[in-house]
Amino acid sequence: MRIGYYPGCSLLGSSREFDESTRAVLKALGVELEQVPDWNCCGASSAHILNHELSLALPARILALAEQAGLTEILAPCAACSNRLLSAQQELEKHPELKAAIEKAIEMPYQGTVKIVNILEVLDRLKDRIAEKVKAPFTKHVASYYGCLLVRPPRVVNFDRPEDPQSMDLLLKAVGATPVEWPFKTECCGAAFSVTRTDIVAKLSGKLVKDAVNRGADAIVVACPMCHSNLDLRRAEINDYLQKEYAIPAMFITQVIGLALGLDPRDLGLHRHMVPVEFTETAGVQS
Amino acid sequence: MAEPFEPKITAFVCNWCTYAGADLTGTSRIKYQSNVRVLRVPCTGRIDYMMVLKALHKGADGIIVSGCHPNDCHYTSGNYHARRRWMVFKKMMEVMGVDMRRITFSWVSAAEGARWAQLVNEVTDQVRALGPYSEFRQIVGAGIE
Amino acid sequence: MSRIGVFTCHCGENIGATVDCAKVAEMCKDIPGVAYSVDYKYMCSDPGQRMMQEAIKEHKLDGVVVAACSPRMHEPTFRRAVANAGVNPYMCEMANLREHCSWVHEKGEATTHKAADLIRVLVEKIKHNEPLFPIKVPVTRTAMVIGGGVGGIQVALDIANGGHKVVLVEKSPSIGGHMSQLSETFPTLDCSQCILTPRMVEAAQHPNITLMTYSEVEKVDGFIGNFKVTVRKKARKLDEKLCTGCGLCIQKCPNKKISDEFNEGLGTRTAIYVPFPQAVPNKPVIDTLNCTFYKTGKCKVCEKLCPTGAIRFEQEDELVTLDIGAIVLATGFKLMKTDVFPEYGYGKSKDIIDGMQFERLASASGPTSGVMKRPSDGKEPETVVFIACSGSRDRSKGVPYCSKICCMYTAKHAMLYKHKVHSGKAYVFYMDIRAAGKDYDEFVRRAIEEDDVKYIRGRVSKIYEEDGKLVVMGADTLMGGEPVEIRADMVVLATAVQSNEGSEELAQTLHVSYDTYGFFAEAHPKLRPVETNTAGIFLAGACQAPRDIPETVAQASGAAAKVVGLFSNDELTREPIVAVVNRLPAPAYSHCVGCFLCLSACPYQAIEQEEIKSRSGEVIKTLARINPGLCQGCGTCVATCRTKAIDLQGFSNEQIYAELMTL
Amino acid sequence: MANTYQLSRESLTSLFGALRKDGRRILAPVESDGRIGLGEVEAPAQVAGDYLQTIMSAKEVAFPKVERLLSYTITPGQVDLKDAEPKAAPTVLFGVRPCEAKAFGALDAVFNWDYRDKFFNARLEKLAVIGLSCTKADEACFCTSVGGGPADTAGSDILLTPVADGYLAEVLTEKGTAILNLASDLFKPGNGVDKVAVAAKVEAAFDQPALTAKLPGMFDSEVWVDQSLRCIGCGACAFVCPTCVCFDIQEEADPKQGERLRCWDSCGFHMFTLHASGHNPREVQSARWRQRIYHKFSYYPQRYDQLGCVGCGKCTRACPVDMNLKEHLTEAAGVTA
Amino acid sequence: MEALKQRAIELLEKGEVKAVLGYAKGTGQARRAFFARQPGQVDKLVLDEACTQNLAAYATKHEVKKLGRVAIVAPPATQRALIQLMAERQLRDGDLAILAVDEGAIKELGSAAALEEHLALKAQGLDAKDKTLLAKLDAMSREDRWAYWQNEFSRCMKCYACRNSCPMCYCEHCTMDCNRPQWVPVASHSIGNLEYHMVRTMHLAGRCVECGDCGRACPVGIPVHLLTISAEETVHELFGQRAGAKAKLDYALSTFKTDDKESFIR
Repeated sequence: MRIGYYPGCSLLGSSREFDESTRAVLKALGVELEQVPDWNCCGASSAHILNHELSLALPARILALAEQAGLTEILAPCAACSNRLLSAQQELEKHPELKAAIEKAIEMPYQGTVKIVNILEVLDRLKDRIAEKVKAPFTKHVASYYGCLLVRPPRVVNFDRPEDPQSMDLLLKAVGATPVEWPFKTECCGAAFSVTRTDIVAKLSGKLVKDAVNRGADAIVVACPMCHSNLDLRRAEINDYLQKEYAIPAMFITQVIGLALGLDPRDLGLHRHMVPVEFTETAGVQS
Repeated sequence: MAEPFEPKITAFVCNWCTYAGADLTGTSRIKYQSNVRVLRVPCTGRIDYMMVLKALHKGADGIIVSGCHPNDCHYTSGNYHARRRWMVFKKMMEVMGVDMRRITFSWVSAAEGARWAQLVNEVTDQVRALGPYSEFRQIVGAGIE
Repeated sequence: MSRIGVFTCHCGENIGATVDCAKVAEMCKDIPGVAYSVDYKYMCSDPGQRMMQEAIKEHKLDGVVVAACSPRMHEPTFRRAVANAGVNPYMCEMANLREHCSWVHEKGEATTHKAADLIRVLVEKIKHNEPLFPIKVPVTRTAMVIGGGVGGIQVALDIANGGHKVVLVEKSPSIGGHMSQLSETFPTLDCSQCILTPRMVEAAQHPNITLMTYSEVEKVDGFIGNFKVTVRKKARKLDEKLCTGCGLCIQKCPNKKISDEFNEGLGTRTAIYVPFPQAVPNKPVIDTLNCTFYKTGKCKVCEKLCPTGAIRFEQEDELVTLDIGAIVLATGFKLMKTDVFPEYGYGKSKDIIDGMQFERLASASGPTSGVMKRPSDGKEPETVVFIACSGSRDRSKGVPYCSKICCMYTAKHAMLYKHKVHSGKAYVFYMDIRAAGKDYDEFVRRAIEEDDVKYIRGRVSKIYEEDGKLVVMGADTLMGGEPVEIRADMVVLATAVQSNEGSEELAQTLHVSYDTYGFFAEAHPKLRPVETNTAGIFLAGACQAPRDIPETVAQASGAAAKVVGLFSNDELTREPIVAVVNRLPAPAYSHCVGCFLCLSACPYQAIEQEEIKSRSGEVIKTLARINPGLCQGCGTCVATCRTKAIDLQGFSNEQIYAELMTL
Repeated sequence: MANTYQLSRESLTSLFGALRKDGRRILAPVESDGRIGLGEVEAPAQVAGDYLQTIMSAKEVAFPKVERLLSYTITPGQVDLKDAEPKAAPTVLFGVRPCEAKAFGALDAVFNWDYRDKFFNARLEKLAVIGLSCTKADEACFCTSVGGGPADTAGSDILLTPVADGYLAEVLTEKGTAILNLASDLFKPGNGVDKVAVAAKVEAAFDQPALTAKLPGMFDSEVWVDQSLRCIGCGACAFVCPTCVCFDIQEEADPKQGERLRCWDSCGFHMFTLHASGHNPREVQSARWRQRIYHKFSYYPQRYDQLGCVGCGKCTRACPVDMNLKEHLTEAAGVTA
Repeated sequence: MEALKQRAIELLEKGEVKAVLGYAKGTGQARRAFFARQPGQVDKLVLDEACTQNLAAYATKHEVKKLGRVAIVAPPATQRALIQLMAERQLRDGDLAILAVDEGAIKELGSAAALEEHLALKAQGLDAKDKTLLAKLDAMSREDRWAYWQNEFSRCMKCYACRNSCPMCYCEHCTMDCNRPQWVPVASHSIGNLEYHMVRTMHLAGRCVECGDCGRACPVGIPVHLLTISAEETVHELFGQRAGAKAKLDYALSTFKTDDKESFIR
């Protein structure tokens, strides 16, 4: 199996471990990734609020490049990236006149034929292979955290169900974990305020962390770099806000699967986390 | 100099919406061109496509088929059946090469008196601009020794 | 050769000022078949009509074209005038010179010519008109009302009081419907059962009403005035004549832990039971799915104890066929379940309940005797959140329509709660408050202003349980979308009103239309709201769309008036503008080939199957037949028929063809 | 009066030129999308090359599928009736097969039986037939079984038979002589070629006189039922047939005007004999199929002293369900009464 | 083939059918419909590429019905026609023994349900030649298309071979035979031919099983099957319904959806 790959900016910066673990796990599962050549920013956090044409042109260029490279399908592990790519693709399909304008702007033809998939979709296809290859079952209680962008808006992403999604839970079960019943699967972590309003992040993400721990989770598993940085990078602020010391790690789904497949934690970038990924008796427990 | 061309327009309308709408045009004293001849039937569901073909056969340059808006049919669903029939009929006529600019399908309700006048005027002007439907008229009487 | 008279009306200046009527009358004389043509100032005036009648007699006219105003205006007038002159009224047609000509065109040659054209078309049509006669259909003066809720009871009482027999069919063991489950009713807060029970009793005792409870309609044949309805009387396992309703069997039934439907699962009942103490009839039924005897073959405690020996374990369902003249559907609604909302935890929490469950909690006859106790642990809830529009006006998960009654009952619930728990806090999340109705908005204002119910305009995005509380997360859109979080003890979802269980199947049995949501379709949304498009079948209440009690009752009386009107004649007279399948001598019998492609084209289910049999009874041919009692004359079947076997009287193929040939 | 000449292939061009100069249109088999039909030509090059037969027969030249008989207009108090005048242009039918040329005799028998049909005769009078002998035949052909042959002269005014580098031309009638006189220099003296040797070989399949003789006794034979079970009752056979003459009279009118048309009809249609009462004397397809055979092979000889079939096989080729006339006649001829 | 013959002999010998309707050798390379009425005639049956006629057209014929129960050799298009005839109540379930032929294999289908199930597994595709012609027509300007059909129809003589060969044209009294009023002129002049083909097309829209027999039947080679096929395809595209799929009537032109999508009604 060979698939196009669009890492996006976060996976080269703050979430290098997502990129590393994705590559490592997919390699272990026999999937070859072919990076989209000369890719650019998808415009995720700001373009669509500031300049409509730009917010279409940026993803269109990526998709056009993928078309030129002969790719029929690309994996965008970052939930924000895949969301943007999908939104732009659908809008251009609906409005041919926009498509013509955008083609002019990006100076290349754009057909809109490339299928965009997120990491859960890819892993889901490989579920049987994953289950076969599990060496060290991840026998922990986990809270699967999907965040806002993976499953919403449903008309755009058309993936899993918008309330109480299941795909990640099922994957985690496949590697031996026990997902906890958790009402916050798609609650907002405060993503966009990660830098500007850490107080809001502390409040929103704090709620997530606290409830995950209360429900007996040993780890929060994510599939979005923004979610991860809020839950991990901003843990100090969260703990300050909650006046607790929550040590529950936030892990990427690819890292969890990587561990279950017996990959080297370093190859999965586990050492890069702010909240150490340790599962001692007290790891998840507040102190 | 020849007489200026005045198109012959035949309209098939349902009794409850478009015919009543055209009545309202009258009571509102809204003027429109007099080329149209209206044929009243109970419902668009009654409008057999044969009627449209016969109107063309008899030299109509333009045809209007009109009835109640969807969901407003006096008979609940006659217009829905008519709509399907027209959808297929239109495609068939296109395949045959008939000039479909000459056949106008429309919904005009009993409250849309002004709309009826506008429709008739638009169709009349459009067909006048297209000229007589000579392509069709030519085949009438052809093929006889 | 036809002898047609053409009568051109000036309508004063209305036609005369624009159309040269004298010239038109002159032109019409030249049309072959026209025996007489004249113009007159006011054709519809008495002298006008008299002149016409005299001309008919004098010139022996057999057809009349009145060139005047719209047939939608005066066709009945002139048809009557023609009939009085001894000519069949359907031999009269009207050319619309006023609305379609003089009022919409400028004065001139072209307009006068158009007027003559309009007449010419109808002269040719009339040559193909045939005398038509009103259709008479006999009427059986017994009505059937399906559904014994407040709507059905009202219909039955109104018809019965009008002097006609009524059969009231109810599928559950007692009449009363949802209204009997309600605690109090908005906007007066009077006790629901107190106002309903007398009506139930009245219905049961009315000499003109036959109650058939625990019964369901199985099959409907026939047509308006002449239905044959087969009803399945489900076995109560009890001889109703012997049972006195003493209730001993119920007291002694050992199987007491069965979830109680009447209490919406909040209480329990026995295997032999009456749904509620005021049930009418007050005769129990045995729930064979839960009865120990039917499960194990042992027990029969009730049989042993019954003082009158009324228990009949061997009793079977019974099929009864009745002759019925009109049917009224009053089958009511159901509420959407709480388990369809993932964001509210699929209703897994016992303390997230629906509106009907709240009614039972608040009802003095309910499982808590009207004391506010939450279902999970029986504690008095200190904070209750009510969520309106749960599933209503929700395109993605629920139904797109407004359920209409929730705004009002939510206000009522919040009020009732506050009356019972004075220190409690009540919050209502709403989208809009739709309180249109007499004293309705005042009622909602009272809840807000006097009973201090907190109304928050916004949706609830999530409910989760935490530390024995239900955390309700929502937004207050009037505060700029500020997130709101309420820690509640109980949440009441005003779930959407939906069409009742089995309504689509029932609609198919009765051949009435229904909408996408399973509500029965009225014949016309504005002008015929209590009729279906199947003649002789009427609608009342929430089976047509969400309705509250007063609307249901009003509609019920409306439907009853329709039935009583129908029953006021021995025969039903109908316009002969109906479709007819042609009949021919043997061996063809008809041009109909029996493909029945017309069947689904008929909006009125008027097309039936007719078998032509030989003398020995062998079926030679199967044809379509159009029931003139049901046909409304739209002509959709006519256009569908490939062999032109079906034709529409009054708008026949020959008539329309003749008109077209004149154009 | 047959005079035999030699006509070179090249001289046809000149002959066509002379005919056209004389004001005659030339109709000949032409090809369009693989279909051979009669069409107007100016030069021999336009004539289809290697054809067996046209799909339709030549009868439409004298008996078109739709022709106007009369028309009228209605004005107040008056009907103006106008007889139609047949459009009969001087025409040369070039290259038709001997079977079809012969068929004009069968048409003539009907149209001039008890009434001289103005329309048919007007067209026939202006028509000259230059036939072309067959050098090949197919399974449908059976001219030799019905008294004809691949080089039969009946019905042709001139019959051409292809020989080495041109044609053997037999000038058979006055009309033929008139054509010869238009370009007499093209017609070289004949050299006595045996045309039978070059003509197609068509074996006689059945004994037609014997069949004709026994038909009156076979009316109720099962053979008609068996044969016609697969007949779908269309009119293809009758309409392509060079001798079928049945027609229907149709009136097309509106309140102002009308016209009366003569249209081809077919005895194969169930409506053909349907009475207004609903009774149909030929209710089943077998009766209609039998009628077709009897008309051509029994009633025609009785009435006109000739057959109503020339064995061209067009009906067999046109039939959508492969009703092979030769085969069915052979079968009928073999039935022991 | 041998299996077919064997089964045919069995059916006839056991008296389960009065005839086996299949194909036999005809004139030259042609194949024709053949009714094997005795076991001894079964040997005449053939089955090959040249067997194209849709034998379902015979299923509604009086003469054939009178024979008694018949077994019918049915390639896919014939199967579709048979099921559509059942939907239109011209055949009853079980009236015929259906010997379904698919790529040479024979399968006897006893009931409408079995036929439905069998057909559901088959993809229905158009002939490559027809596809090309349809595309050609589609690409023409409207005027050219008009001219194309007018030229083709000028050959038409209303022999009704297209109608009579069609399994769905079973009406005893066809619209063409209606004379009160005479909607379509009897005469085979230009307008008469045009209206005939328009009406035939409309009558088969939603009912055409796309066997192409009408086109094959035309003695003058007018591709009339393209008309009904394109109408049927239109119906399928617009409403998702297909003729010859279900034994229960689902006629696109006598049903509707309230949200049927069109863009031309003003």
